[in-house]
Amino acid sequence: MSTTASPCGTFDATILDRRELAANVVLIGFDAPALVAVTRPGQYVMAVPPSGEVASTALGIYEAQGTRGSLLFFVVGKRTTELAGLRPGDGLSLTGPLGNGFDLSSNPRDVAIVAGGVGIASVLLPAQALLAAGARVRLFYGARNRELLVERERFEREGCEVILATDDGSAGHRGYITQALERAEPPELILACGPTPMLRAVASVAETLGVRAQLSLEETFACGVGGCWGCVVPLIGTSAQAPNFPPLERGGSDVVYARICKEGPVFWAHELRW
Amino acid sequence: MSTTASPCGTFDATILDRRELAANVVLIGFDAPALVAVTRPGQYVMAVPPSGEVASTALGIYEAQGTRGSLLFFVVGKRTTELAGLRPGDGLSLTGPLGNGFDLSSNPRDVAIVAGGVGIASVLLPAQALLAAGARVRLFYGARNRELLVERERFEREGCEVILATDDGSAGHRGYITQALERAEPPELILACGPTPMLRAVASVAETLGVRAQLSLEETFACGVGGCWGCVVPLIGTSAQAPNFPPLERGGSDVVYARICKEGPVFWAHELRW
Amino acid sequence: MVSASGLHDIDLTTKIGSLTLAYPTLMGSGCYGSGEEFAPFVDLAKIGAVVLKSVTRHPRLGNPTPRLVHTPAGMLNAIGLQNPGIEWYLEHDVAKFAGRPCTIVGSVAGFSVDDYAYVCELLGQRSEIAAIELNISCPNVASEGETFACDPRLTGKVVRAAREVTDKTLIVKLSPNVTDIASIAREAQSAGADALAVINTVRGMAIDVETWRPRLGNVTGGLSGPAIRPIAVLAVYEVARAVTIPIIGQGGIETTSDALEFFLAGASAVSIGTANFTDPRVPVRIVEELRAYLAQRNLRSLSSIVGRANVGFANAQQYEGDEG
Amino acid sequence: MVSASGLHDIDLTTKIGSLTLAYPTLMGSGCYGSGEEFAPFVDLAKIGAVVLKSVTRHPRLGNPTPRLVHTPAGMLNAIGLQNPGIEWYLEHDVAKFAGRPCTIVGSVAGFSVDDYAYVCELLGQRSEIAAIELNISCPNVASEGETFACDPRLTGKVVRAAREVTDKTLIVKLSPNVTDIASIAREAQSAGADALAVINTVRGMAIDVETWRPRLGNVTGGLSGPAIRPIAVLAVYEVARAVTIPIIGQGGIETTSDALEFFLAGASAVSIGTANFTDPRVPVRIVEELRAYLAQRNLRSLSSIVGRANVGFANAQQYEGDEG
Ligand SMILES: Cc1cc2nc3c(=O)[nH]c(=O)nc-3n(C[C@H](O)[C@H](O)[C@H](O)COP(=O)(O)OP(=O)(O)OC[C@H]3O[C@@H](n4cnc5c(N)ncnc54)[C@H](O)[C@@H]3O)c2cc1C
Ligand SMILES: Cc1cc2nc3c(=O)[nH]c(=O)nc-3n(C[C@H](O)[C@H](O)[C@H](O)COP(=O)(O)OP(=O)(O)OC[C@H]3O[C@@H](n4cnc5c(N)ncnc54)[C@H](O)[C@@H]3O)c2cc1C
Ligand SMILES: Cc1cc2nc3c(=O)[nH]c(=O)nc-3n(C[C@H](O)[C@H](O)[C@H](O)COP(=O)(O)O)c2cc1C
Ligand SMILES: Cc1cc2nc3c(=O)[nH]c(=O)nc-3n(C[C@H](O)[C@H](O)[C@H](O)COP(=O)(O)O)c2cc1C
Ligand code: FES
Ligand code: FES
Repeated sequence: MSTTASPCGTFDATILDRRELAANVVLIGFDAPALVAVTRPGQYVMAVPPSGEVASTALGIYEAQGTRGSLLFFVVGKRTTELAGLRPGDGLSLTGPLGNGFDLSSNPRDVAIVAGGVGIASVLLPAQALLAAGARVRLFYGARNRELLVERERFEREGCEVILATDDGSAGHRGYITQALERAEPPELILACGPTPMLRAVASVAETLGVRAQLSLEETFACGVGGCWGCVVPLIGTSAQAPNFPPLERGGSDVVYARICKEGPVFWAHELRW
Repeated sequence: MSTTASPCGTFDATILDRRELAANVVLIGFDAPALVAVTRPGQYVMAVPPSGEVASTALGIYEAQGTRGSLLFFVVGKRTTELAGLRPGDGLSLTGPLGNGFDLSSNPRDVAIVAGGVGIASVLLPAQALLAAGARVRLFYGARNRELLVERERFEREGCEVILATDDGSAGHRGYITQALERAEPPELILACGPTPMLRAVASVAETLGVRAQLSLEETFACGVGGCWGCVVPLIGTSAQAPNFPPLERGGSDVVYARICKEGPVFWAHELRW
Repeated sequence: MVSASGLHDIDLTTKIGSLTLAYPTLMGSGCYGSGEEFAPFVDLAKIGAVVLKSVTRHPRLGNPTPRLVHTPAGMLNAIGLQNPGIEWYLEHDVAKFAGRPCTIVGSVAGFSVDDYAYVCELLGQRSEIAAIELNISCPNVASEGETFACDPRLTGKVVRAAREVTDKTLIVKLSPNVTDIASIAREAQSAGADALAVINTVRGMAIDVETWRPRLGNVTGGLSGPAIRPIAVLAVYEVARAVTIPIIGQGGIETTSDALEFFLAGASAVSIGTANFTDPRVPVRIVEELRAYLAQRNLRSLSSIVGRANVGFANAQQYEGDEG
Repeated sequence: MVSASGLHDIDLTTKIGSLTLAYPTLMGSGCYGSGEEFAPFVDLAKIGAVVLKSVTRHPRLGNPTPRLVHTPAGMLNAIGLQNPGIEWYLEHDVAKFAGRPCTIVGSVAGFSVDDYAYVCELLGQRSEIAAIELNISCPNVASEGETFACDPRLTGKVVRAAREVTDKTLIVKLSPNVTDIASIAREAQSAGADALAVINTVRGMAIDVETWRPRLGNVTGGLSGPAIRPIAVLAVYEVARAVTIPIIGQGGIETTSDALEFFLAGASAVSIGTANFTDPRVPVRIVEELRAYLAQRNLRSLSSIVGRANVGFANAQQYEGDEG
């Protein structure tokens, strides 16, 4: 994907604001001018939970405007619980911006963004960039229930067409958001972020539709900067996204593991060896 | 020491109030009627830090009046840091009251209470009980500096004569509080709580003066209820305070380990095998 | 789905040798003193068994203080088997359980095969005792860190000697401080163990950087608590593949989810040690939550999940690693 | 008291074989990738040495995912030595350090004595490489958990083979997953090791109780982070009493106080692994704080505290424990 290295570093951000968007879904705004200035759509940060006693955690950069950035996250375990305890005025150590981000260089005119659950946190910036460039942007947004479809009005206000789906039918289609995508008018490009099963489904819909798709993958991270090889995904061995590594032969097929944190988190669906 | 078992249990207390008495010295009041009602002077609780991720910690019961009890503690590590984060309305699991407490059954008329640093947390209740019984109570109170002599006015208001000492001379005698004790008119009984070196000095002053002393000891606790044998102190083998245990012979001397949490935390100085 | 009213039809009993435990959670040796200290806080009848503090032939003072140090997500202890010796123990600590509605396991430690046999024989004669656990793995007493559980030959010897003197259910407690725990486990089984307790504490040390002294009077100690849970889960998993007798899993269990890891790895029951210091009701709470877990999955017995961890590659579609 | 301006007179250099490290903190193997990834966050010239990710003779894909799991105060990893093989490694990962002002240690892993010797010989010829670390203790690749570092005889063999093909400083990395680490350490020293790295990760496992699957693609993994610090401190302490060559201590070091525990236990230098994932500046910060610590105590060199833990009973007046 996009290969220009962005100037990243470790920043002491200050919390500006905090909102609970739903039960256990938190949005925190922070001040970190140098970080925000260089953030590209689809990049993320490694955030150090306040106690410093648990590992740092990867979070997408939701907003990046002026000197303010924000994080939108689900409280699921120790680290996100600690981060959810942050209040305006508190400090927060952030390393980033990290990762490649979405590749919008083809200047696409009609884009489908597919977000599942917390995947919404990584797709506001690409949506804004595409809209600013005059593209049509449809947001296909799925969650377990209506409550968890946080920030959907925000995307409408930005100018997206928003298509919803919920597991329980409490908003939009009942079922998977990829079913809605399948039935919709094919876009020129798909960008997707969400749980792995959803991304697999997006990849297969994209293949059926003959549309190229960029998927933002998730995995447990340790370092977030490519140092531990803990977060890999298998690519086809000839992938243009493969890191410097001699292709290996095995069982007649050709595969290479790329680091989601470094070569990703965004990969072309057709290059994944899923 | 006092042997009557008190009815103890685990209680879900509610924080009522919180004050910072000095930098890193915190007083939290809690509501726990059943616990407070049966607390005797010199007893303590095991408090579970809010995250539940670190071990529980032993804290003396500072005040116990009506349904309100309080804890006065120094923030020195993980657990006390977590406890210091409690705010009015928060819940707190407390097990207690634990330990024997001071033995005031001899109805002493002239008592010296010696408190070093955080030792102050365990001596308000005995001071109040003695004063209520009409005894003269002198508080010998030492700390590193004036700032850390928290609650000294409180003891004056209760009716204690307060003699101070600080390491840096910023209040009272410059030097150890036991030097002040040594030079004072001998009391009938000494009660002491504070760091181990201070307690050793109290024991030796008491011996010189020919006065009996009760020392409230400190050690790292795990269980706090006598189950792990982690918190022992060696007593002379014939000690009346020894737990059920056959005296052991070794090197011609006779010793037995007692559990500070269970047989103590208060021991007669002359029975310690220091 | 089992109805809520059916929760109590779920079979949580566990057979350990000739003993049937009503509940699969035990209170670990050394973490419950003489069994009495926690009685004000938890109903001992609702616990599978209370394993008493290890007893030796002769009284022992134990180690000098400090005996405890808190460490990240755990603690080190070096109690050094302080105990009143078997004679006093039988008269006081064992006798007091006569006729009480709780299951008591005696724990035996020693310094020679003879000592173990002597103490086991005496304990084995007591009706208050439902089973005997051989603690051949206490890390806090031997001079060079060597214990019986570190040597398959010694393990075999001591287990055979204990087996000869008692018909009571015999549990052998293994040490994680070995290169190959499975070989020790096999030896214990073939020497006559009815069950294995896996694991005792992991050897460790902490130093006070102000005084330059070890933070334990005994210099070294045994690490327990959540920090060692992954080590313990693996030990249970490896032992389960090596033997056919039941395993009592332990090491860092605090929650029902933790206990489930041990059951899935191959334990038939679990012991709670360090977690009781924060909350002695943990073993009872786990029993209740286990019922709910099984009910949700339409399972009628705990035994249906024992050893069921699926070790096929987590992601079967995926390319496998290339080691041999 | 050393004046603040005298802080830089304090000698923090450490000799490891023929190599003199300017600073006593290293970046641990496998936690810094090819050494390059952390360059934006920390000045590599201010670190004693960067130990590169272990390399093998042939390229390796490594283990299936997931490869990481967070555990209490630590993490399990099972990377499985993913690496491009020595050929590509020399051309790319080693060559890029030519002329750069930082000290680079190569790490070698293998599956046979020949493999180790082959890779060591090639690495040993490169001027970019200041020393070679033999990783004979990776827990994530061997079938039965057996690695070279679990057997004194195999340890001796592989170290001798490496020693024959290179004059570079040779560091041998030991495993804590053994009954007696001191005997392995002695064997490594007599086979020609210049220094020992103590310890690699502790074997462990975690199970997902929803899916019943191991949480690592490789089923088992290596535990690192603060959870294992007491285990690592003890290993260093025991190894220091068994050998005369320098020790590079590691396992759960996050702060200067943690590092000091290792120095006092007998380490001449320390490696930081997992802690770098939270903050890569840890090794540099420890160096600064070590200076202040030594200055406060009027000590002019780090070496004056190495191995100085006072193991007399913590409380000398006190009655001693009664074990043999
Ligand atoms: C590039 C990238 C970007 C990301 N961006 C975002 C974002 O913008 N917003 C966001 O909310 N998240 C995001 N994530 C995910 C986020 O990093 C994780 O949710 C977070 O790290 C969880 O940390 P935790 O300590 O709170 O939870 P953990 O304790 O690590 O738990 C994580 C998950 O594992 C489960 N789990 C934990 N323990 C167990 C167990 N014993 N058995 C079974 N399951 C268990 C939990 O239920 C939870 O679902 C991103 C991840 C990546 C890789
Ligand atoms: C019966 C009893 C009653 C007590 N009552 C009170 C009371 O009323 N108020 C009160 O404030 N305290 C009281 N204490 C003491 C209190 O229990 C401890 O201060 C508390 O447990 C500390 O817990 P922590 O986790 O905050 O600190 P910890 O992290 O356990 O640290 C405790 C001490 O060890 C030191 N320490 C920690 N780690 C290291 C290291 N690596 N190297 C060197 N030193 C280290 C710390 O600096 C600190 O001084 C009492 C203790 C007992 C036994
Ligand atoms: C303070 C303490 C004392 C212990 N004493 C004994 C003992 O006497 N005999 C024994 O077999 N195990 C003893 N153990 C080990 C525990 O029974 C248990 O096997 C171990 O701590 C691991 O479990 P945990 O992490 O739940 O504590 C002791 C553990 C602790 C923490
Ligand atoms: C993700 C990860 C990968 C590792 N890879 C290697 C490796 O390739 N070679 C090696 O010798 N050690 C490897 N280690 C072990 C570390 O170098 C270190 O010895 C161990 O993690 C203990 O230190 P720590 O607790 O500071 O991480 C790895 C550790 C981690 C966490
Ligand atoms: S998280 Fe370390 S390489 Fe990706
Ligand atoms: S702390 Fe457990 S016996 Fe005292």
